[in-house]
Amino acid sequence: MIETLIFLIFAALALASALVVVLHRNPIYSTMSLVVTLISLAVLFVLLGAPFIAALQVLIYTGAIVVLFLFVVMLLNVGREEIGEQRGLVQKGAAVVGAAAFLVIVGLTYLEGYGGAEMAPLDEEFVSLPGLAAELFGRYLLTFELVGLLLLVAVIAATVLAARPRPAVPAEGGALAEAAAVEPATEADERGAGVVTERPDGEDRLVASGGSAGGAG
Amino acid sequence: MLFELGATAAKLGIFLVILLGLFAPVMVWVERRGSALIQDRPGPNRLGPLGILQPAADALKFFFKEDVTPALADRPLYLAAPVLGVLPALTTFVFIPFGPTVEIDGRAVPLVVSDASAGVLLFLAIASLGVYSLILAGYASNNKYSLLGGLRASAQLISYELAMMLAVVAVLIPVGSFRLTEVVAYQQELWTPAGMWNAVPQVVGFFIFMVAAFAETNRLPFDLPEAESELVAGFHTEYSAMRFAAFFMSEYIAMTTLSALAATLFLGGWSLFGLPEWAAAALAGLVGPYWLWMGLLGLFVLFFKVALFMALFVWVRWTFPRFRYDQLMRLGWKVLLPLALANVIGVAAATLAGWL
Amino acid sequence: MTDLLWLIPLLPFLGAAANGVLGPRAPKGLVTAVGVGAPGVALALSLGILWDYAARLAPAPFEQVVYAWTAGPSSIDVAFLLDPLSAVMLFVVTFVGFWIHLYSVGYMGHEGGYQRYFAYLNLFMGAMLLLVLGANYLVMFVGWEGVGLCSYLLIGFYYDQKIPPEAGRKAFVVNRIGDFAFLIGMFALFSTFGSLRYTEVFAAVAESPERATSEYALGLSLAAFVTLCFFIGAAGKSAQIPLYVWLPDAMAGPTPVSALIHAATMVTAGVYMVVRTNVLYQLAPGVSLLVAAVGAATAIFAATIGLAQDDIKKVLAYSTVSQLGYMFLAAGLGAYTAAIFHLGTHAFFKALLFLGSGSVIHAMSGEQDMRRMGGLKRALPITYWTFLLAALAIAGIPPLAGFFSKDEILAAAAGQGHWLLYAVGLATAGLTAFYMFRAVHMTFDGSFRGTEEQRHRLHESPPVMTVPLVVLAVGSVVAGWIGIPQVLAFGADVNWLHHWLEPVIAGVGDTAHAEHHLPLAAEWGLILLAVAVAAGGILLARRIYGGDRALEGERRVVSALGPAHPVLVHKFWVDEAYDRLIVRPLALVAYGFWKVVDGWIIDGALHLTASVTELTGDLGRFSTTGNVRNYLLYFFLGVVALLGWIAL
Amino acid sequence: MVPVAWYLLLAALLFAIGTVGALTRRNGITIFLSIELMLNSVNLTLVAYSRLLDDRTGQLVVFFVLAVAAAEAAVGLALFIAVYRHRRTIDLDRVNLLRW
Repeated sequence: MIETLIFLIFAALALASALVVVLHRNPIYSTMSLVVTLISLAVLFVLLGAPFIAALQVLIYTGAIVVLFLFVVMLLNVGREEIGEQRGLVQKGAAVVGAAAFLVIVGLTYLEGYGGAEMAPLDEEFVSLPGLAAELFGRYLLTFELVGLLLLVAVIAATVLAARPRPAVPAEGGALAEAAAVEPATEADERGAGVVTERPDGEDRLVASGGSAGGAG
Repeated sequence: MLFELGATAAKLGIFLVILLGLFAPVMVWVERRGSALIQDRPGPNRLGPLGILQPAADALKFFFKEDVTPALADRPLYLAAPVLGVLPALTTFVFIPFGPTVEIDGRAVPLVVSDASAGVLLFLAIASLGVYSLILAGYASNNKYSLLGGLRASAQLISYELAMMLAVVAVLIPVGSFRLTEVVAYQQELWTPAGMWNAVPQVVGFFIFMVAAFAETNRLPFDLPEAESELVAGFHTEYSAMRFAAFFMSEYIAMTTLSALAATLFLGGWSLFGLPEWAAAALAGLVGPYWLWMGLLGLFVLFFKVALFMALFVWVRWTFPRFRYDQLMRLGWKVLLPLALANVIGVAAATLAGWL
Repeated sequence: MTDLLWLIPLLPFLGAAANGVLGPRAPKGLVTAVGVGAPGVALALSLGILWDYAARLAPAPFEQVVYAWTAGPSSIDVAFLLDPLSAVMLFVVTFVGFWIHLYSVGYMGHEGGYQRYFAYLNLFMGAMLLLVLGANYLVMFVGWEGVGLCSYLLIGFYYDQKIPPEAGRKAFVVNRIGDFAFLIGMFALFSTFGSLRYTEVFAAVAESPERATSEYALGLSLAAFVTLCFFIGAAGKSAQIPLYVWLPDAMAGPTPVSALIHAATMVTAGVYMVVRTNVLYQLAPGVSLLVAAVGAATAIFAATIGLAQDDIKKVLAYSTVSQLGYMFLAAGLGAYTAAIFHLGTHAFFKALLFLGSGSVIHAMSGEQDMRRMGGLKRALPITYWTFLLAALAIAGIPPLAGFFSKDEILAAAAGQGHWLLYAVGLATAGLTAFYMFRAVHMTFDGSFRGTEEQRHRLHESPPVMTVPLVVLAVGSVVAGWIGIPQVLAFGADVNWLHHWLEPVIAGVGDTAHAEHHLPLAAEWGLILLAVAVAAGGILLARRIYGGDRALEGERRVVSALGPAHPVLVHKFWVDEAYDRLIVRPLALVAYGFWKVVDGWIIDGALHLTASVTELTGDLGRFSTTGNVRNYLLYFFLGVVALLGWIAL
Repeated sequence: MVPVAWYLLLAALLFAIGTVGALTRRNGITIFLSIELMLNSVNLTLVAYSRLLDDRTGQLVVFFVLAVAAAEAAVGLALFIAVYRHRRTIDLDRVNLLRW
């Protein structure tokens, strides 16, 4: 009864915010409503007896990833999408049709598959974290390690990607760096590099680059 | 059913009252008197004895000040930001236990609002939402200083969250659970019969946690997001009146909750070597039910410890100079993080060895 | 010692590789050391091995598997076989080969491509040894092709001139025909016995001959079919009618090459192969007779052509062809021992003849036409005497090598009552003696007919060339003594070679041809007749060309022959006939295929597919707008379609 | 008690919405957000199934999905920064160097 209520509320919330994510022209709003979606999904996770996943969802997604998004949005000063030329109507139409088709197919499958399927009542053992941990570090240990490796690689890749191209000749590197520092955009990128790639040395120009970002904002 | 709801509501009420009605205002006063003390000046001493009424006056002032919204601000976000700051800070308190599980006419009632199995995680998760208030405030104000403040805040908070969480993990390893109640229970049996505080074996983690806590609450020496000498007032440059107050409050409440967490993780939370239980039993012998005494004493002990931390916050704020931004990042990434990792490994090893 | 067998073929290969890698800038000394050293060591090694092997009484075939080179279900090994037959061949090849290498040092000393030459020559040695020592037909075939390749390379050694490359190509193509037949024969063998190992195949045949005599294909028994194919292959390699045409042209190569490849060793590979396969040949009497007939025909045919050649090397070339004919005659008659015997002796004196002619050409600074020579005996005595010795040997004058072997062949022919073949052989012997001494006289007798500066450049060759001459001369004297027929030994059975080769030539079942001996008187008569014919030929040549009468003698011969002479000069126009009847039509057909099949059908198909692909690409590329979202859309729609297909 | 089908349908809906967003929006960030949305709908599906089948594997997969999403976000945003540095925009219609 209460559970159904909670489900309905947060499902509606998730859907609404998801729509906002997709439809809103201002990336900031999209991002924020994505946060709402994530949190309501986390609540649904709790309903489904996965509090740990829910916590992680909030912790990682809303706490870190989306913050990163916001950061980049501000960094690149991604304004509203200019309404401008209405090209790609075919694309839009095809996308909607395809999504609709997808919905129909999947929906039918689900309905005929689990139309009246009742879930077994939650048992303590299923919810308990130790069991989860046991499986995570038992059967899936290798996967776990691999994911760790993946993250490391990702960090390195991000550093390389977003780092400002190093001056060719180290000898006059200083001078070149200064020259680049004058240009606002590279400054912005440098900040981005600093944070996106979590690289300390990128940070020290935040103060210096106030002008550019402010002007952009 | 109703009983549980009632109990939960009651516990929630207690916290709201204490936090909003007691700590935030008192902290304002403490802050100002403390700063005065440290800087060897009287501080606010007119209103009431020792200017104890000063916070009320401040609150009044905030209420009646004009609430300005910049013309080019992103209005909805601008209005939402302060609220987003207060909410998580308030919410997190539901995971802090202030007493053991007691019997109220036959029903077992844990003296904690929510004893979720993933308590600590949820605490940190919700706490991590606080950053949005800063970012959005910085962005919505449409002001270069605010924006920079927001950016700095996001970077800083993300960076120090890692170190903080690792410190927490180190604490949780020997406990073997995410429930804060179990953390307290663990400390009650650690080593001595009367128990021992985690702060002793986990001194490194304790240190890391405290430093990170300073950064997470944007307090000096890590108040880069609002460094007045660089960014006017950082992310809340444009705010005024009650919204400004809301930022203030959220900062103090965040301090309080983090202090409570620190107390629970490292200083045994509500427990004090069995004294509260003993005293509660004794008092219950005289008058009133045991659970009431227990709750009160637990709250008292907990908030005593919290108060200690608050004092530390104040003391540090008015003692240390502000870091430079690169220094901040370097400290976070090149000192605290590796240290925390090493700490985790060490603690894990010690746990395997059976010392913890 | 015999375990080192595998080293013998390997060494020349290594030498070839070394010289090939060293490159043209390599110091001459080093090249010489490698190029001559490799076969030298191989010779020493093989001598040791042969000694070790021959020392055993009743030496059993020694087979050495180098590695299992699995082809198909039943493995075919790279294996070497040392049995009496391959032992003889091994000796001949390594011995003659080494001396010719040594000779080449002097002969090629002033030529370009010195190191290339030695690389090729070593390569040839390796391939030849592979051919000879191979323990199964496949290894033999590898060597077979290898020597073919080397022959091609060395014939076309002077690739900057016009004739040699064409000659090389001709040799290669003609050999192809034979090789093709050889391959077919191998396939037939393998499909029947599932193996190509001599021992296995022959054992299988020996224990159940009907398997080989039963009908196989084209109305031929298996033995007949295989042996026929093999003989065609042999004819290609050993220059028998109708595939002999390449050998005379092969003289375009350096003279030592002619000596080694086109006289001593490679061209005899066919004979070796036939003898090696004798078990099957004995089961195919028809084919054997054909072999004999073709051999005889080739012998006399080439001999007649040899009469009218003025190029000294051409003379030798045709004599080689006719001698090879002899060998096949012997093999066809089932006198395999005689064939091998003649092969060995011939290797010596023919190599010697070529080297001698090489020495002459060297001295005449490249002149090959005998009509411009003459009177060289004073200038190059060693060459003269050795050459003379060789000529006597090939003419069949006792007690030189050629006499014994040739006599044995003739005896076999007569012994089996093939009087026609015998007559042909005898006539050939006479012709051989005649044209050989024609060459001798035209070259060495009389007065010098060359130009002035040729005259005072005349010089005897350096020792490095003359020593091999002498050695080979000795060889061509004594080589025959290993096969002295019983008659001449007055009943003493000293025919060592026979006994030596007996295990290999073992007759199969009842078909083993009986060496029914003629009465002693008849044998003596035959021998004397042969010697008389040979002597007659020599004397006739002396009468005509002797002294200073070379040129007018020639004129008299021409007039005497009348219309026949141009026929001989133009070698019966065989080359022209082949060109008209085979080469041109083939070229025409090939041209047609090139234009029609290749140009239209194949290329057309390719172009069609290409253009279709291009068209689809041109149509499809409008979908690649470069906009990621479109790609994403395609992807998504595809996924949805797939999902629908799976789900509904 | 909520039937599992509802969760699944909700997930499907979210996925569809995310897809439409990813396919129709031009702003790189928004597209990225839509993709995150799709990821989350998948997460929901996984958790629902793990609940239905009483098998924690689903939750663990979600855990890994989270980690991968983090990595993806880091790299992707870095890419956007790089793109922005060169093209001065992250409007994907303007970043069409893949064309013929």
